[in-house]
Amino acid sequence: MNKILFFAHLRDEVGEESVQLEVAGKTVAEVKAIVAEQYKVAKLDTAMTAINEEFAPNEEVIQDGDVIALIPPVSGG
Amino acid sequence: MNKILFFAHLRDEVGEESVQLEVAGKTVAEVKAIVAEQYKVAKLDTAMTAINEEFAPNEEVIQDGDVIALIPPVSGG
Amino acid sequence: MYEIAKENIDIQSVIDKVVQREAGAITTFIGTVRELTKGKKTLFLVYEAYESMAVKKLEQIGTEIKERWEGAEVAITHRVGRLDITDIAVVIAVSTPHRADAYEANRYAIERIKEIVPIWKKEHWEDGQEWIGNQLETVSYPTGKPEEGDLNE
Amino acid sequence: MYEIAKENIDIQSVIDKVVQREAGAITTFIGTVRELTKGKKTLFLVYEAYESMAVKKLEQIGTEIKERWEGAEVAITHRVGRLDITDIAVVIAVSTPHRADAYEANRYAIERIKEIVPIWKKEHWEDGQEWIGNQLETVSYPTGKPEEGDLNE
Repeated sequence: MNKILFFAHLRDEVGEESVQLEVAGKTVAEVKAIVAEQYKVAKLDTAMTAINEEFAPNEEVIQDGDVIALIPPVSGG
Repeated sequence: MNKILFFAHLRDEVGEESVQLEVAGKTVAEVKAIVAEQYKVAKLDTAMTAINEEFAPNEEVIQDGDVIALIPPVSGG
Repeated sequence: MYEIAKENIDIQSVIDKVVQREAGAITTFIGTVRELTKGKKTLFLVYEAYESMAVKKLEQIGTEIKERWEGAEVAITHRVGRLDITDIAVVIAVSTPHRADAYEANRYAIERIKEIVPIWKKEHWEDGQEWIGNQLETVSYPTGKPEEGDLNE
Repeated sequence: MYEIAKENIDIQSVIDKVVQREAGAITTFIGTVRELTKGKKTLFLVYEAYESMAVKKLEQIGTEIKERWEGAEVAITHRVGRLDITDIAVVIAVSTPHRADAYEANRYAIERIKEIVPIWKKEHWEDGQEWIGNQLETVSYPTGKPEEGDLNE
């Protein structure tokens, strides 16, 4: 299983801080598509993705147990 | 009369914080020459001059009562 | 050296972390909550962070700075939670042997924070609220949800 | 807003002077006494000022900044007397609505201080002492007295 974390406006839209999904073997891009479909969030094109707290490209393949974070454009500072 | 102030290495050379000189009517350049001669300080070419706490050019004429400061290149900050 | 803070940031304590005998210059950047942005009056802000990752990314920025500016020391603390006008959102302290580096390295730190550190701010006004969309303050989600136009940029 | 201090400078108190609701950024520059300059070990420094004029020149720098960077607030405190390694010689705080200005205006302040503010530093080493000759640290008087070569530069 994989934990998917949501932040900022994505959290507001999903209504959850995190969900559990079985996405091992899928790419980051595929996970984004699944999340967009399953939780009715608007396109995730501008969101970056982190796997285990490190930014990951759309082609990267998820391993079982990986923690995935969907990261909207940041606005700290 | 005019009060002449010395700072940093000029103060060390003259051995005084200030002296009284009668220099009304003379230019800044003339005052520098008088000081260099009278107090045996090495050339004052790199020193700036302030009259009454404002930088003054070499041609400016001293008025009676003006306070004159000889200001070596500064090194604050 | 790199922290996410839930309470007021004490500036001096961030500066203290970068004091070094080899440093002639310390610069700090203090990001504060501004009342007016493009003529609109902010009531307060809420900052949210992906904390564990945010700390790692702040560390990464520190490492990048030390590689680029020799002898630099860096400390960064970023606030989360609710902040009122003039409250401190972030403090960046950089010490270097020479002053030009201290300015440049500090500036680099704030620009990188706005690029890679997972922290988000939600602005609250009298007539609404929104998550601010990116570090350059050019993209925002006015309704609290992104709209087509925003996301296609 | 502009002071010559005979005791330790409290950084926070300088920053407090420039806090404003319109500011999103505050930068500070803290000049500290560095142990090594060009490989030579400094024991301590003594700063001397033409105090009344120095305060006026700091005020002038503040005025110049406000003319160039809209909405800027500026506070500067410069120390005089004996300073040990890591002691603070100067604190410059600048607040502006936007961050780029806060860095640029602050940098401008320190460069101007080194040009026009009548303050001098004397470095003390194990084997001697000298008045440092100018703000760019290119001219100095190694014997405590200027020599022909120095003054003809």
